[in-house]
Amino acid sequence: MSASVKNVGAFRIKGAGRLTPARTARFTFDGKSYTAMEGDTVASALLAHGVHLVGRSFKYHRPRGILTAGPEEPNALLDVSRDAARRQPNVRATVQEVFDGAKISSQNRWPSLSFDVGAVNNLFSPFFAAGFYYKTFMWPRQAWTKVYEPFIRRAAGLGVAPTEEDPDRYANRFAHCDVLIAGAGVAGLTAALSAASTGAEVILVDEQPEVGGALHFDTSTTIDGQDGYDWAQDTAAKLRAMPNVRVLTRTTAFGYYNHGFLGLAERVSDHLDRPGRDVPRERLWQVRAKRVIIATGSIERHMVFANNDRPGIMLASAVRTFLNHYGVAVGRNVGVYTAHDSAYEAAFDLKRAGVHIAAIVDCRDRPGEAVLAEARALGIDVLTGHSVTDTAGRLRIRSMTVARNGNFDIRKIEVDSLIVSAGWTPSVHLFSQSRGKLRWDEANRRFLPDTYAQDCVSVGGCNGTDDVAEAIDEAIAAGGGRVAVHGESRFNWTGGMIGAAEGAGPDTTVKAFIDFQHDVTAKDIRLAVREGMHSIEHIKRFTTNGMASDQGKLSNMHGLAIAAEMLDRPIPQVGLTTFRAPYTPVTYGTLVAHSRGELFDPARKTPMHELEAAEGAAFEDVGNWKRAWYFPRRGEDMATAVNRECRTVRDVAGVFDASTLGKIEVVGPDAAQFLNLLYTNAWDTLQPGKCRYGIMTREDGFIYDDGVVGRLAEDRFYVTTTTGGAPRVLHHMEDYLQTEFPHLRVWLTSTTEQWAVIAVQGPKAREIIRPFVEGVDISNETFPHMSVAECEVMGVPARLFRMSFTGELGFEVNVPADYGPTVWKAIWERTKGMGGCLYGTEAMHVLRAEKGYIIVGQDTDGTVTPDDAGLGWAVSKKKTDFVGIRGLKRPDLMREGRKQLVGLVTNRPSDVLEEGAQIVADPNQPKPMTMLGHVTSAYWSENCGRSIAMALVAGGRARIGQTLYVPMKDRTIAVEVTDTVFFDKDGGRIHG
Amino acid sequence: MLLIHCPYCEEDRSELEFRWAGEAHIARPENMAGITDEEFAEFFFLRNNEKGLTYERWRHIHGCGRFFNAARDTVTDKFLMTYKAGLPKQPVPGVSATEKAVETCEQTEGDAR
Amino acid sequence: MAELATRTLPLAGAHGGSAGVRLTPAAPAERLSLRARAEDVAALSQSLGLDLPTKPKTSASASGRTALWLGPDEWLVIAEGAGSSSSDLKAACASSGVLHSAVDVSHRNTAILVEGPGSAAAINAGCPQDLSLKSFPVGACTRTIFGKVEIVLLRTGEESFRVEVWRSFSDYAFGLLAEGARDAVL
Amino acid sequence: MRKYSVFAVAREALRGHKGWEAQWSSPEPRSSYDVVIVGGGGHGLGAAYYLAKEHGITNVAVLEKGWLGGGNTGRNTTIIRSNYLYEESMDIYEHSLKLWEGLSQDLNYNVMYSPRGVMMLSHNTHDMQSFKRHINANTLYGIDNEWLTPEQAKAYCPPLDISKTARYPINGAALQRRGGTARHDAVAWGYARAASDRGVHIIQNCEVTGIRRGPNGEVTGVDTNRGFIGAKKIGVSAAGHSSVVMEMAGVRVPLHSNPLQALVSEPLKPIFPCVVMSNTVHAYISQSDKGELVIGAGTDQYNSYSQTGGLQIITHTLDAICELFPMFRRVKMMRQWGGITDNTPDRSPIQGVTPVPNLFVNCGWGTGGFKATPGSANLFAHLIARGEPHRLAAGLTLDRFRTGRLIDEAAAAAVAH
Repeated sequence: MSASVKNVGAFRIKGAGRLTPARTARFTFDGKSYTAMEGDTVASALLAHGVHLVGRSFKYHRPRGILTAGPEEPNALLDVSRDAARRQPNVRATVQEVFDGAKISSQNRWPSLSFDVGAVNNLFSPFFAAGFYYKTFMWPRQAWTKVYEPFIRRAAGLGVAPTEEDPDRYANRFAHCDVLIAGAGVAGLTAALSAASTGAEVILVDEQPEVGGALHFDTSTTIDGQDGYDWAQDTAAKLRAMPNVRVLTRTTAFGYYNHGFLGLAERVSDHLDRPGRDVPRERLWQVRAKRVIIATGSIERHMVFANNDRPGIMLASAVRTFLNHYGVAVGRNVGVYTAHDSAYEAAFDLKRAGVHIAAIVDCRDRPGEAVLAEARALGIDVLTGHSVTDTAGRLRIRSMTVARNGNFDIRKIEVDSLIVSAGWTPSVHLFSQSRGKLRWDEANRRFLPDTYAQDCVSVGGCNGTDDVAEAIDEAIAAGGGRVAVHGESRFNWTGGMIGAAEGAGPDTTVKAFIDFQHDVTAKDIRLAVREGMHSIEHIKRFTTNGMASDQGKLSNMHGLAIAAEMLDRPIPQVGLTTFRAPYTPVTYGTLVAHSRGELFDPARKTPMHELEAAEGAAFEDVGNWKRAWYFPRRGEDMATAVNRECRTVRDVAGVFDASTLGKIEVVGPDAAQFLNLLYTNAWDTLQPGKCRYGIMTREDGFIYDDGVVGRLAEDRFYVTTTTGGAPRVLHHMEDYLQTEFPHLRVWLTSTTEQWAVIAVQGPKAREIIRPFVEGVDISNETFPHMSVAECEVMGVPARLFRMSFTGELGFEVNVPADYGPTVWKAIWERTKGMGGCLYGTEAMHVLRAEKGYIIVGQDTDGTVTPDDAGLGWAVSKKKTDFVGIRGLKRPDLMREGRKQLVGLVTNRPSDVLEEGAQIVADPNQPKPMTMLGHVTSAYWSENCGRSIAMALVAGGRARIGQTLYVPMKDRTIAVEVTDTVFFDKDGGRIHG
Repeated sequence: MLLIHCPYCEEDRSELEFRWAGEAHIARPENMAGITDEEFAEFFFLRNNEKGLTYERWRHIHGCGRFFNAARDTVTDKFLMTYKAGLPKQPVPGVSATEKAVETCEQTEGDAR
Repeated sequence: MAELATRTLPLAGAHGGSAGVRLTPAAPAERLSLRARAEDVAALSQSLGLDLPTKPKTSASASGRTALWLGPDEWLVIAEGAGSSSSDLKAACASSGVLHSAVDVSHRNTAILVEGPGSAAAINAGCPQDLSLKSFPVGACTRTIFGKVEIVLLRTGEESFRVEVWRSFSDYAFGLLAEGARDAVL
Repeated sequence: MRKYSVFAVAREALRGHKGWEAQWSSPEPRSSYDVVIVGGGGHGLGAAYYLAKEHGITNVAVLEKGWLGGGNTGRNTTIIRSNYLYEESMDIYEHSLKLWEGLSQDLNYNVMYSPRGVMMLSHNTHDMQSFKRHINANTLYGIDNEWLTPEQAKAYCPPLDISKTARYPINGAALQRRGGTARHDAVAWGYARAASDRGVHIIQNCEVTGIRRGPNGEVTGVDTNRGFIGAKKIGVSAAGHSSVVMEMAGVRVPLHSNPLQALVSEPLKPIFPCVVMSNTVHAYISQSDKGELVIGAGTDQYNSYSQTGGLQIITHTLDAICELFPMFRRVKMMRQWGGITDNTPDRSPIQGVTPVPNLFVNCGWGTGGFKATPGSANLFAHLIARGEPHRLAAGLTLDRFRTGRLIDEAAAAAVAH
């Protein structure tokens, strides 16, 4: 920013507002350059330069201006960018603070904002009544997708989505407090003072850059003898200095969820010229509050009359905010149309600032006495019992048409801006989100908090308490402390209306807008009712009223009143649509916060990961593990590498990283009994020092997991699970242990990550590991297949398994994980020296398939029993109970013709089937075909010199020897059904 | 995000630390192998799925690891009590399981009566 | 074979933090997952030379050993410093003569020391627990969630924590702590 | 019923749209009906329509406790596809898809069925095996579903990040081109209008509080907040509330009612041409005709009828969306909401007879009910009219939980939408 005096706008009023010209910022809007003052929003800066036209509406592409000064803004949605990657669509001009260098553009217009071709929609608007698209575009049948829908899609939408990856950072913080206060106006600040005085931990949040709420514009309120806004700043400073208070500005409490949980979105750096690298753009606060004080105030409503949407028509409170806070006059000749006293004060403020007030048109016969007297004193023309029935002006309001109520005599009054107010709607959004129940306040035509569903309380404007002194008392009580705050206002406002004003009633066809962004008019609501939409939810959905990005903050009450009138029912009987989170839109990035890139999901790596990477490993994702997939040498593609690895393992030996397999240590005197109940196999017969392959089913009898279980001692088992299954298997086991078999004396501990597991498989495996192992004789005689021993490997305590998932002589060396890298390096060096290789999961898959070993989750899904998988032998016939014993005996699980796991060989050995291919008996049958099953595993087997496959086939084992067919896109492959063992059928090698 | 009182940790903790574990007080049949198909379906599949007071199990999986029981209103999601696994079903003062549930706010607010 | 295996810590060489938070991988430690019934706690305490805590969220330390209450029958026992070994810990438990399960998890976990005025805030970037001194005083410990991983958290001082995490999750935990540390300078 | 057409709209445009009549009538309930359908969502309204149209049964009432389509019909993310794995599933979802293709014309109501393609991303070998199993089964069954390379997937959906450096890189995708979306409210309203036109009574704000039984155990009618309404047959199609309604007849069903959340972004110009789903990272997304990115989140873990869920479900989903489409991080969530899904143990629906004579049930559609609407409604009407299931729905019986003949779509895909 530069300190030199710049043109900060012709509409700045000298002496008005709280901004200082000390610092300014340059920005462009639709390519034109402007200067703003520090603290300006985009809206105030544009208005200061006399720019009202900022956007086009959604459906009719009508010119639109700035209606409000806050987050409820429906019109002024702009595209704001810092640079190409930092471009943000649909930004509220009334919220975004100007930063130096901001590039801002209007949206939803082509070729330009002032000349928008889409505005032709406005001419055809009679056709585009609510819900018209349900009634047409049906012929010809294909045309919806090909012609109409693309057209509608292009016309709809507002901003243009970013096309580059967002480089900004976002943060997340969990927080707790005794009292969370949403809103830092008079009520919220007072409640915070009160709560903080009790020593409670307090979090006070407000969506604006500074505290004060309505005090930004309301210059007639004094608190403790001070100007209201100044009091607010002093109070905030006092609160910030207290150790038990956290004040968060630019922070929106966007959602009030269950059990005192609120989501807050803090805009940390979007207002800064040059945000530091460590500063996040936005921060998500996830707060658990013991108690919540809602002090969100209320939102002013517009008047519903013909052509009430022209640029220059603005809410009274917004006009006052722009003048009293930003020092900007919204025009030079301003009219007022109101049903509420608040607009008078806007007129007073402008008048005192030297702006001409054309007239105050008040649809009421009796406005408040005090404002009427003041208007007279200031010499402002007041037309009570009159209404504005129309406006004129293409890109900005030029005149308003005024008539006495019930009278057809009209007169046009020239204006360049029009202030409107239909009164105030309490902001009950958070209260409603907390699932509190509202009641209808008939006297003031508004919904107010009634029954609370959580420990929270509403104070001030959002509770319908309009008087400042009463609001303060309410806030002090809500805070539970003892503080003295005295406030008073010059005027007590009266009035307000909801629904259509004079001249926009049911007998008219004018466009009187309710929902500006979605172009919903009063007559759209009436049409919906006429078409049988009698529920307010139906009316909302049919007209899309309140479904735009402002979520109906201005429109809901108007829509409801018009519907109620049409239905001839009292408003509370028509109901209110649900207030859904978020209160204002929240950036995805904020909700995602840290969970991106590396932190999106943990990438689990084994202790040997870096060493494997250095050996050129390609990795694959298995669950959230990264596993070495294959180890290509220079010039090798995947197939070549895998073939070499498969061959080498069987010819010499290979080293495989099996560390990811789940491991659970089961300890206690009843360990065997427990495993008896959890696995289909019997475990009491397993001797210490031995291991066994186990199958786990759920109660329904379907295979849940499998793995080798070793018995280290009478009371200690070492259970392995599948890589992906480890957490759920432990959870499943804990469930049974804690809740079904709590009498068993046994404990479970996950040791997956305690051990680095280095599998050495192949004829030379024993020779490779022998020099490293101490404390156990690993000869075939003393340490046969399926043995386990605790020993030392390279001087550290280890667990050695003699087991195999390849059908070869094999060992799995388990060492404490931190030792994994050095042990792996030593074993690999020796293996390499003997002509062996490293192999990855792909070769492991091929090698095990050559032996017909299943992979749970690949060769089984959740509908396969042990018998289906050819593992019936692993189901104990002697046990009287185990999890799954009954499920297995259900009729369909005992049925003939179930799908069974078999082998398949293609007639042409070089044809490798597709995993997932379907199998039929008759390939020439018409579709839909009868399918017998599918291919679960299929590989080129270098060792067999042909392709091999496993498949689940209906009645499969009885079909061995038969020819079946696998129809593919381009051809049909004939296959022969076989058993599942393709290599070393007698299984001698494993015992080598 | 729920706030759940763990009867073992004796503290309210975020739902993020817990895993829901189904309807409570469904005992696994002692003579599992001997029950009928109907009894098995009843045991394994059929659930009350109450609207209103429900008894359910949770596990403080990222805390003390314990399974425990809870009484909760499925309409408001309010916990009425939690208690340790193995204890019999605890009555909730002033609430009976058959009491008609309160309508959700969405239903009542959206009504066009 | 003369060659002896050496220990490689999963976070070897990791460094991070901010002006308000220092992140350091902890030195190697011996760890035991200890499980026992309430009636056997006294005997085990005696053998281990520290009072196994029986109150939720508390820990106890004596002569280089710290026992963290993780559940009503579960403790994480950490021994630091040269000369401590997991077999010592196991042997000590065994000498109690009472029923228990002692499983060596020295290498399953690794630890990150989080120190500085912003340490609690950094951890709250991913941990939903209330880490105010009132609710989580020095010595408090818990198993909890940190972003998308599970951790065991021990408050070692007013402004210092020890974060125990499974080794394959330690990169993630360190990374998220680093992010939290950057944001903890409020 | 006045026919909807472009000419009708033009005519009405010239006279201020004052000539439109109510889309469906709102009569007082009769004392009894041949068929009472409990639940005025798409499935219930559709069943009433097909009872009248295809089975000549017009003395039918649809009882809705709130407003039509106010349950899951109006709360879902409107994804339509039929590329399921098991024959029982393919039968019903493909039947449904075929009806979707002509539904606007059949109902004379534009339901905006938009076959823009549903693409399921594959991230690893397991996904690939599973998707190819689906594709091959679908192909042999006569259902379109094809495999795309990552490059082809990117060409079909340009915002997709197919870089190899992604946390879970994409190794391909399955695409059903006939899959797509439709306008959810229009489905309820279109069926209501067409059913009403054929004489069906549509009664809103009518909550069923009891089911009465006759001497032989058969149903005789329902108690409601508007009095007793007699019924020769009752069809229950109450989605998340199925357990509650069935309990009134003493029938327990294997259901869990869980919150399911969804969210939309602020409206954007067209950026996203199709529907994309990823089971591995748990996300699905499309863009509505209004320009909102429509994103489905996961179910909360616990049973609930609250129609609300936790923020963590939303953030978790957006993590995945932004990982797949990093350009969307600056897009904003505009609205989030929840529905109540009724989930069966095998994630396949239940449609069939019950132990109570003349009581029929249609439930358990879980997170996938919208796409099934026309097919389910059509077959449910057949079931009610004939007293036995249509061939295409024969496998969806309640009895499968006794026999163990499950249709385990859950086992085949982690997330079934």
